[in-house]
Amino acid sequence: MTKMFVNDPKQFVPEFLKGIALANPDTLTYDPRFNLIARADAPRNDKVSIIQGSGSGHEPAHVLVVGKGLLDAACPGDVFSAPPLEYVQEAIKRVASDKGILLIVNNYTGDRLVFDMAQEFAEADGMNIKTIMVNDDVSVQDSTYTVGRRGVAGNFFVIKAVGAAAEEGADLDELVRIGEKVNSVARTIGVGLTAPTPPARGEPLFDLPADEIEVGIGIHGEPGRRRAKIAAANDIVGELLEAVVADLPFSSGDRVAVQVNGLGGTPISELYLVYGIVHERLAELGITVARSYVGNYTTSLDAAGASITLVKVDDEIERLLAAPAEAGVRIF
Amino acid sequence: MTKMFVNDPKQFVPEFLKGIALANPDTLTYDPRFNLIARADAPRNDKVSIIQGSGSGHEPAHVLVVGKGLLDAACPGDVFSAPPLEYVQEAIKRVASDKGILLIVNNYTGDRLVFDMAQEFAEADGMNIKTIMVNDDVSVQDSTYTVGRRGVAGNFFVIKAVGAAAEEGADLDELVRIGEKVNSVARTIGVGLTAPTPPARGEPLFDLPADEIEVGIGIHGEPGRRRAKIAAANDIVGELLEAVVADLPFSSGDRVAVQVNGLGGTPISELYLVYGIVHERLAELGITVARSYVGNYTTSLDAAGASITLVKVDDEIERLLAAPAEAGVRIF
Amino acid sequence: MSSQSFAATEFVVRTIAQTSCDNEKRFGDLDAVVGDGDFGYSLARGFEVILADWDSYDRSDIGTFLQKIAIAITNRIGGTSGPIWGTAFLRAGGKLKGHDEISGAEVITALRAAAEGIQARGGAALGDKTLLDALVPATDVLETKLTEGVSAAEALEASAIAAEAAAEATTSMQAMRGRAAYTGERSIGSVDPGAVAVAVIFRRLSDEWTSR
Amino acid sequence: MSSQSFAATEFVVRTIAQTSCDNEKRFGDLDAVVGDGDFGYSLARGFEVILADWDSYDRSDIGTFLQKIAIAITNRIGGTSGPIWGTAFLRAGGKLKGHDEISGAEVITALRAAAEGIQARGGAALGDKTLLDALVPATDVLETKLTEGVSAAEALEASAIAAEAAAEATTSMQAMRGRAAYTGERSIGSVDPGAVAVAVIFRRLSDEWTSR
Ligand SMILES: Nc1ncnc2c1ncn2[C@@H]1O[C@H](COP(=O)(O)OP(=O)(O)O)[C@@H](O)[C@H]1O
Ligand SMILES: Nc1ncnc2c1ncn2[C@@H]1O[C@H](COP(=O)(O)OP(=O)(O)O)[C@@H](O)[C@H]1O
Ligand SMILES: [Mg+2]
Ligand SMILES: [Mg+2]
Ligand SMILES: [Mg+2]
Ligand SMILES: [Mg+2]
Repeated sequence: MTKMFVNDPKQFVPEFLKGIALANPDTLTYDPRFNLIARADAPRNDKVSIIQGSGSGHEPAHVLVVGKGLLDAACPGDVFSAPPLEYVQEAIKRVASDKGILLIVNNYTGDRLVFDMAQEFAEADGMNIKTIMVNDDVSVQDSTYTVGRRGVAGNFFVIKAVGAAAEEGADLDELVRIGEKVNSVARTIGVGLTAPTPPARGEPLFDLPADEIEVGIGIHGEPGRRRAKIAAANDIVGELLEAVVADLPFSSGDRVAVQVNGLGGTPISELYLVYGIVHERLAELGITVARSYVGNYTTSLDAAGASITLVKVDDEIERLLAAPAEAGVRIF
Repeated sequence: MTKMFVNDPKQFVPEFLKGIALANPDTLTYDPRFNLIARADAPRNDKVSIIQGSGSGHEPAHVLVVGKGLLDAACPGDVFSAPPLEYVQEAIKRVASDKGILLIVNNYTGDRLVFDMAQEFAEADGMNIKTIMVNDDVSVQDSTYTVGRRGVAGNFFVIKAVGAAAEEGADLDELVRIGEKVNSVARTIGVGLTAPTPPARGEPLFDLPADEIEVGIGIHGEPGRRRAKIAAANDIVGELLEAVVADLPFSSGDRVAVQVNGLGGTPISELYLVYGIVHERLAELGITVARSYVGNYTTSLDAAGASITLVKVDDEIERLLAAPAEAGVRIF
Repeated sequence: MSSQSFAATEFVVRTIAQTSCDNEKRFGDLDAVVGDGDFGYSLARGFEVILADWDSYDRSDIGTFLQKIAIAITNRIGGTSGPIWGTAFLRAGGKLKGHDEISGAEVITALRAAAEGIQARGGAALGDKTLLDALVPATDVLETKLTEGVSAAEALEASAIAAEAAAEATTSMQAMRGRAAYTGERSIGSVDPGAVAVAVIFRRLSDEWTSR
Repeated sequence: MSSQSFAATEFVVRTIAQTSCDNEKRFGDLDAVVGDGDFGYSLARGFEVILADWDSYDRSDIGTFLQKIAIAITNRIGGTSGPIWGTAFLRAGGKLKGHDEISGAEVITALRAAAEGIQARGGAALGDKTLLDALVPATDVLETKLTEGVSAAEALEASAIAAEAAAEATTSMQAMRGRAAYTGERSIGSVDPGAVAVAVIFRRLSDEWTSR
């Protein structure tokens, strides 16, 4: 038996979704047939509705960021699997707004295929629907691959910015512009210290020896750039930050939003230790932190590890990131 | 080498505290000589200042709940160790307010002794200073022990309630009354699925076989009521909830605040699954959830596991819990 | 609706479903090497519904039957495999609409349509290290054998052997599509789970064909 | 300030500090059994400061020296041990204020004051499974031996043996104080870390006394 809180592993996702619904009775609705969590006040015809699909196992992404100024609905698939077509079609139906529908999709084949199909069907139904692809992971050098980069923790910033703009009444094209802009200046890389254990699998997804880490790991435990020996935090963070900074590139004078995201099994104390290193290195490079985020945002089940995201902000992005928001993931 | 983000293990606490300070430059101050995190606007002479000590390794408790409507200062010791006397004395000096000082102490010998000494010295200095002891853990049946119950996750509710009241201008006696009232109706029990690994130790604090759990574990990995075989979430949660409900006891018609607290290594998806079970069982008992909290509040480093806290609320407590608050641990 | 061909079609679909359910762990393990480990789980969750609701699918004709199966699995299988396998069944069914009987040539047409559907949906070419790299060679051999006029059993056995060899041969390919592609050269050295699934299915079809 | 007694006092303090630093892992492991595993870390972090700043402590007289040490460790040792060990040094120093020389009887007075201070601070009685259960028997034997008029070395060896036996004997006690008390009957069967630390210190004092 796996060491986790689970009953029937196949019911893991529906059971935790039920918990989320019970904990947020006034603000969220839940349709267990389609893993569908939606804002209780959606759809509003004065506002574009925003949907994120993706697999489960990344909580609080994305079911817990349904709320005011964020998503209108999320319809996750099983653990680490894009949702089946039906779920996406139901989500679209549930929050269909006269102002349009925006799909935010992390760039994975499964998600792309299913959201493409759903969009085609919705357009055939006469809906005003568009998609933003998120692909912020610098771990994978896309020149060698035909599938492009993966979408990882950067999706938080896309959601937060377009969510805020949608709340202000921006139209669908404007949201696409904003979302694509944020994605274009967001860069992330992760590192795995341990492998995630999917409930239905009951064992870690892969073997990571006691003294090795996976640099550039994906949020589904996909391999990254290289296996490395565990090293001091300063060295690990140095390598990650270099990869992120060099990619855009970020340079002296830039203002950035920084996220140190935990993969699920790493305590927040360690994440702040990482943040301290990131902050000081950025200062050395002349890069100013405009806003910081430290905690579990886009996780990989119980994996120990972290990712670092930098987003180059301008006045517009900074304003949208600072706008108020409310969601199922909350503290007080 | 331990698989975690750490440089010199002895510098683990100061390094993550530095990260917290760098991430909250406008609202927090940090004095590295005494592990001292304080509100930038403290002390305010129109408000009692509130200090929580305790060891490190429980983050976000307590350094990340320094902020508006919560604590004025926290001065944690090393991992799992009460702070040395000097740290507490400095914290008192740093936030000394004309309206008085309130110490919130979790009931452990180390914390008691050092805060007792600090209070004695402060009183000798003519300060108006009082202490609230938190002892919400039902795991330890106190009749057989002379040391009383442990203080665990229930401290969040004491801090939140007195923090809100202090912000409204309540005087020291009133805060003591409120804090003791909240503590008297708060009950918690935890379960450990894995043991925490202190950075300076580099290995788990104790051996927990792959198929065993520790029912009633303390937040420093102290043994609880019994070792049990890992079981379905429904069964584990059933046992925990029964222990908590029977202790006060909570009964039909009660309104409660519920916290499902992660010990650090358990993903929030599992915590919501646990919450779903708790919510439904309480409903069966005729107990209504007035407010729910799901996430990592009082952790035990990277231990997998959770605790369940119930607080019987009346109008006063409910109002204070709902009051606005801001702290280093935040999402947006 | 109780023709020879219909019974054979039901046998094929049922065997695909049963094989997918029986190999959940194996397919998942393969996907964990350079993927995310859910391939076995996804297929099994989709095809267990097919087995559970077996009698409920519209059997007006073979094409309709396959398309109902297509809709059911697309609605249930998450990840890449939902659209990919769903499209394959949908396109194969499209070629057999109105049919109560199917010839060997029509089987090949249906299989070609399935492969083309997969290609259109996912953009993969042969050699990109996907299930196509087993499905297409197996279809090729089946066509050759049926054209030669050997028995169905013999043709199926030849195509199963071809599928197995082709699946094994994906080991040396670098993944250019799907999640495995993110690992670049690190994807070389392990088999493609989708291709193995196709080979395992062909193997079982051949093994159980005569005793069906 | 360079009397025989002062040198002996310095030897004792330094040995306590060195022993605490050398046994960080061992004491931590003992504390992990029914405690929180930090006992070794806490002592070592406090006493390493004593070693590092060794020359800086006010040596006006033996009592003052011990009290400066007391303040330093109280300021550095976290957990229960900070107040407990700090109080012990503070109270022992209190009995030796102004002294440049100390008799055997005065050593016993100082040790009794330390034990009483620990008792007053932490509320533990003998038999509650704390460091008192090694410190008090060791002091008793030391007193008896010194009263009998044996050499300091001989008396110290006898008290080390007594401390070791007493520490071992805490195994069968149920913890009534400190974190271990939360485990109730589960605390029976393992030694008390604090008592072991006292025994290890007495052992080392005896072993190194003549060659100091
Ligand atoms: N673009 C594609 N076209 C066709 N088949 C693909 C494609 N991408 C992946 N596959 C097949 O799908 C299999 C993995 O399926 P699955 O685990 O469901 O995908 P994922 O978890 O990556 O969404 C691969 O082994 C491969 O055979
Ligand atoms: N109330 C007490 N009085 C005297 N000694 C105590 C008391 N409680 C604990 N101790 C001693 O302290 C030791 C543990 O010290 P330490 O690990 O620093 O405490 P903790 O981590 O529980 O705060 C115990 O082994 C015991 O000898
Ligand atoms: Mg997947
Ligand atoms: Mg301690
Ligand atoms: Mg997969
Ligand atoms: Mg201890």
